[in-house]
Amino acid sequence: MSGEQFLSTSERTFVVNALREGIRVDGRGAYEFRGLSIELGGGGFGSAEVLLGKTRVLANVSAEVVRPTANSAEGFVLFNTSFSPMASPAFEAGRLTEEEVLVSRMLEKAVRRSRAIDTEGLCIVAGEKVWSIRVDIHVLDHEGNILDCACIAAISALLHFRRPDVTVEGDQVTIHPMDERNPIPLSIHHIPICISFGFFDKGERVVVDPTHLEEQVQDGDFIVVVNTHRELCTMSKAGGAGLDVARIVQCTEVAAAKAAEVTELIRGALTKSNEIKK
Amino acid sequence: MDTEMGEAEHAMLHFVTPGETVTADTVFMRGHGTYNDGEELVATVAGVVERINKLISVKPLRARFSGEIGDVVVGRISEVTQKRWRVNMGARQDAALLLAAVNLPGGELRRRSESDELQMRQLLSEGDMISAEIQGFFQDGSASLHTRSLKYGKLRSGSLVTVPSSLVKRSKAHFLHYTLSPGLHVDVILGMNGFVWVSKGSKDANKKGDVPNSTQEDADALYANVNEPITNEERMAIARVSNCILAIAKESELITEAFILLVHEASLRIDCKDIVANSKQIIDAAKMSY
Amino acid sequence: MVLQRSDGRTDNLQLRPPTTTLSPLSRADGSARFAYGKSAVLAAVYGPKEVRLRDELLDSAKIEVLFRPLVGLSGTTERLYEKTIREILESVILKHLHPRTSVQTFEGADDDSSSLILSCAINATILALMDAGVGLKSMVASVTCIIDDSNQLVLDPSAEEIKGAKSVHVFTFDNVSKDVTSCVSTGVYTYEQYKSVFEVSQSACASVQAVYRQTMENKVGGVETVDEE
Amino acid sequence: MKSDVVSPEGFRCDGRRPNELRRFNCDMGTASGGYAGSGADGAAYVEQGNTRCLVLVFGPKEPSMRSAVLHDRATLSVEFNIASFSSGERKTKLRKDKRLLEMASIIKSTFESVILMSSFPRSEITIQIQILQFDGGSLHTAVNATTLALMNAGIPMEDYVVACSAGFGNGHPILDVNYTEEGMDVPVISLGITPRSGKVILLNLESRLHLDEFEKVVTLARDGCTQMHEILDTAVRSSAEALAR
Amino acid sequence: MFRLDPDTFKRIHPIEFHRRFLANGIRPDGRESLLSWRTPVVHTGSITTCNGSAMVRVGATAVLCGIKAEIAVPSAAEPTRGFVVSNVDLPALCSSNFRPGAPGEFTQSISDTVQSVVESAVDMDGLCIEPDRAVWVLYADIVFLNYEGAAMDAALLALMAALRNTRLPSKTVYSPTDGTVRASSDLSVPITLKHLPVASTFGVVEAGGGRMLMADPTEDEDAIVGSRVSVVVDALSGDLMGTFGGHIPLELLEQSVVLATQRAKEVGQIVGASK
Repeated sequence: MSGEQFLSTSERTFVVNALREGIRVDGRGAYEFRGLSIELGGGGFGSAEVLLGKTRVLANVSAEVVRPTANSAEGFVLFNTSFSPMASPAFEAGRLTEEEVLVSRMLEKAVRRSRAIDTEGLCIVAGEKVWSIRVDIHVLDHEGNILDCACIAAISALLHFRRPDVTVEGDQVTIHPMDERNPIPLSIHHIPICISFGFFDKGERVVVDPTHLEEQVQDGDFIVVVNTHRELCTMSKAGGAGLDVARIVQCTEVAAAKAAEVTELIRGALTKSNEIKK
Repeated sequence: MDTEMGEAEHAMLHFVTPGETVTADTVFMRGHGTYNDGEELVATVAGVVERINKLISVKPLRARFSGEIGDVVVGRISEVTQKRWRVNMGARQDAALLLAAVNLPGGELRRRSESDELQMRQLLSEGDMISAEIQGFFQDGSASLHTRSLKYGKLRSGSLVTVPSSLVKRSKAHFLHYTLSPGLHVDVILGMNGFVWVSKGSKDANKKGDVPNSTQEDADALYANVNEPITNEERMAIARVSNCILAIAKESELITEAFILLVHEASLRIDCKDIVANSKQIIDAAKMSY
Repeated sequence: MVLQRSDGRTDNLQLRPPTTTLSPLSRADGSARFAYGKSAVLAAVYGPKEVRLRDELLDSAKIEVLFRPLVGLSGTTERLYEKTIREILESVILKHLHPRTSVQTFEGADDDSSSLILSCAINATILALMDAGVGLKSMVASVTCIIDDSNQLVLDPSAEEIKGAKSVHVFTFDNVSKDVTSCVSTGVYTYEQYKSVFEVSQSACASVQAVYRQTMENKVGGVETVDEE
Repeated sequence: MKSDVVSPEGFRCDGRRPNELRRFNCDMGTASGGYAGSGADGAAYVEQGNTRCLVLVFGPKEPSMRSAVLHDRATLSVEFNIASFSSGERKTKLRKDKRLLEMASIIKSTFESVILMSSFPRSEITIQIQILQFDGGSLHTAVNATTLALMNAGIPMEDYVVACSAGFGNGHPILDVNYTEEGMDVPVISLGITPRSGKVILLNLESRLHLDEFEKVVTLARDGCTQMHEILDTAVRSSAEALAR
Repeated sequence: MFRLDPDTFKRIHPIEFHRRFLANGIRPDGRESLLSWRTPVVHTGSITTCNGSAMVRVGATAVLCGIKAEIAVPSAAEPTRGFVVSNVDLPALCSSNFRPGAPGEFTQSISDTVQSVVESAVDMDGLCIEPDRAVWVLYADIVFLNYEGAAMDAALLALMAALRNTRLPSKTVYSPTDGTVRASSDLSVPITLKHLPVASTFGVVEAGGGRMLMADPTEDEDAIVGSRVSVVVDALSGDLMGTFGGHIPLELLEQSVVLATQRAKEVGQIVGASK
């Protein structure tokens, strides 16, 4: 049968025992991310391919003019995740897995519910025409921690995205092609960064950015979405090993520090891609 | 805790809820409904602590039927597979009734052949009701049944009533026979799983139960699908007994041979269809006459 | 008059050198990215591997193709792409060598959703199959041509050029039998135009096949090639 | 002008103090009411303020789908529904609403780590949750109701899961946030703990909360959970007494 | 000697059954050459609840197309362009090879090719009522009642015949105040068709050591058909309007285009005779 393979007991204990000695199977420290590479604009504005270790996620942002819901002056931000069977034999085409639901909901909460994007700024004519921003997320390679990788890809793509300029004269709405007028970036209030923790040994050991192997062994996860203003945007833990409140508070602090590091990397990638454009 | 617990202490119920420490004494053994957290024995269900010697268990007030070897159960065939029937008896898994564990028509001491496997559906098919006894358990915890006695087998001429299994206590008599008035008989099979079969009674109570030297005709008749002729009077009697059992269950009283009869008497002044709605009144009246 | 195409090419029959990346993915048995200009496709191959019971074929491998667009959900166009690619693969993979197994290929468009993407997808898939070491009868390669509004034949058009085209042709050729492995043409065109399209496509495909070869040789890498002797 | 979440006198819009829970009411075994016929093995109905929730538990029973069978433990399936009439505006339910799927998945993984799943190999436990009236805090109400329903069904669990929410509005941490307050942009943490170990097993935050306030809010939610445990335990015992008599 | 009756033989050895026909250059359904066609029969206007309809039979294949006109808002990018939305359905009742439920790959790809052809055949700007506000959208549902091959050919034929049969209200008034369109109750104005595309499907078969074309293969004949090519030709101008095909030698592809052009003229006359 296709699908995910089970792990043997000895593999599990190997991972856990190594952690007890303070060593991760890939040699990282507990609070260390895998190598992060952010490639922006491979396919024009608003595309970001992010490689977190070997986990690879492609995010693409597109925009179209649509009619808003009844008399609203807000635009739309839509997320679409696709867990391609390309990424792992465990993903089956056309079936919405629980994992996919959780990842797409987390992204929506991290970016949309935390109001990272100014949706009012997407309005062209109130009640008539607004921009609908669509973020398509493609998981291409699954080596663990899809969520963090997808979140970085989504937010990087949104930061990189430019929409065509629009002028409104009376009833007349003109959308200017990109070569005619400089396109406009989205107005983004803050940069939410998602940090996933994996717990082992009944919650005694914790790591960030778990690999696929670690994800299969872990006793539960804890996801923190935080920005550089030290604002918690979303948190999620469901089941798994129980944690003390003190441990949770400690994790949020670690997450805030990690988020600052990741934000720096995203900004670096943005600057670099802007320089190439010039 | 004293191992010699007095009668009075027994009567006092020790009620615990999940996560509550039952005892911190390490001499006790862990039974159903508990787990060990370090030295402590902790409850996993909301229920009453039971102790048999050093074995401590917590019995939940309500739970799915889990059964023990020797229990009489009533169940419904849910699937016919090779060499076995699967029987839904309201437990956490369907039970299995092996072809080898039933009496076959044509004499008991016959070899089971492949043609018997092909004809299983002619004996018992999906939806048929049976009474049976739990013979044992498989590795995964599902029960194995047998019907190798003429008192077990296919059920006919009556209807099914289901009640919480906790209301049926293990006793000597699960095949009950009531003579409600001269010539009016009703049989009740009280399955330990809470499935109760109420049917037209046999005229002679002695005929039920284990009949020695069973004849071949009896064995053939075992799997017939035809109801006996039933009079309207008998139908009403079956309905009344069924409703009485439901009324007892509604009031969470134990369902026993004697109590069914008492409730039946108490119900006589009430229209059959109103029995369940007036359960409290009837049960109270029945208890009075206890 | 010097012709200037929107991306700077000076000849209508000029093929942009395709960019290829071999095995970018870690989980798949084989993977490749193939791009004409900004139109790129990533393909992954799993197999031959255990097949689902209901898909089992007694005498050959089951071939499954899944195409996902960059933006939005897949619809009827993606089904047509899947069918086209699957039919190509069924004629090209030595599927009778692997009965009762399945070969799955997944294509994801990386950019752009014009017809050009079908050519990229076919080429990326063939490269990914080679990367996965799946036995093939021959190498097939695909190119796209258009007849533009001034009835000029344009090879390997950009997305803008396709928008204004009178007709669009996607041709796939086999390098052994020189047969057409697949053709998908839309729009309105004459028989003469059609004939010129497949002549141009055939020779262009040969140069794509040369790119395949180069890509695979690079994979072998380090090992010095035989041209020393 | 936005009104304050907590007034200068220290009251909230529904008259509660910041650290006060809403009125709690529950009934165990609603659906089966002690007599047979309804098929559910356990049931609980819970009211927390105006949020009302009904939970039915089925099983452990023969799995409805062959593919769902696990050879070493039970499978747990959770269905989470919000009635279309439950809030002010009628909403037609989307069949595959991701929010509902997410809720179901959160509750599933929470209880999977508490129920002794390995005691029931090859069988299935189904939890059906219906929010009948919605006034904020549907997640924690659903978790509390599910705990009661599972106990009512006699399914063994290591411990209670008790849940409570806490938010932060104009400088005050507030307990058990209602719908009006949720609408006032109050960030809300839903917290679930297992009271025996005191550890957090469920945590959910959906709107922005500054890290400096986090500890205060989470501590309040934890206290709320402890209160909730006493309330639930009392409820379980009194309903058991009623049954034992 | 043991003999099989023809039906049993076909069932047990489908490939050998058809190969023997092939060797003699005749077809199981009575056609006398590999390159002969089943003549289509076209009836139009049989469904009165539609703006246009057509029923087409090709041998045992029967397909029905109904067209309903509705008013919609044009896309912001092309404010004067109307829509034709075609959908091909091969339900389970038309052949045992199709399963109930969501349309499969074959059905969807036929749908897509038919749609791409019809887009260039209909004058979309002729469907405009009021620029940027209201246009006609023609919903064309193509349903197979029985299937014996020639899916693409029959579906496109039914669609084009139904489009020729389609009539729209003669007067339409757009009211800018409330954004509604009032239309007269008569249905008298035909829609403008720029082309009359006719699809011809060929199978590629191996016979006598070489490969050759087999025109209009039936579903049964799929057993020996290696790959297929459909050529769409405009019956009015003789221009090509699409080719969709699999593995085929170059010379056979050229031959198929020539044959399809001839056939398009014949079929065009049949469609032209319908109203």
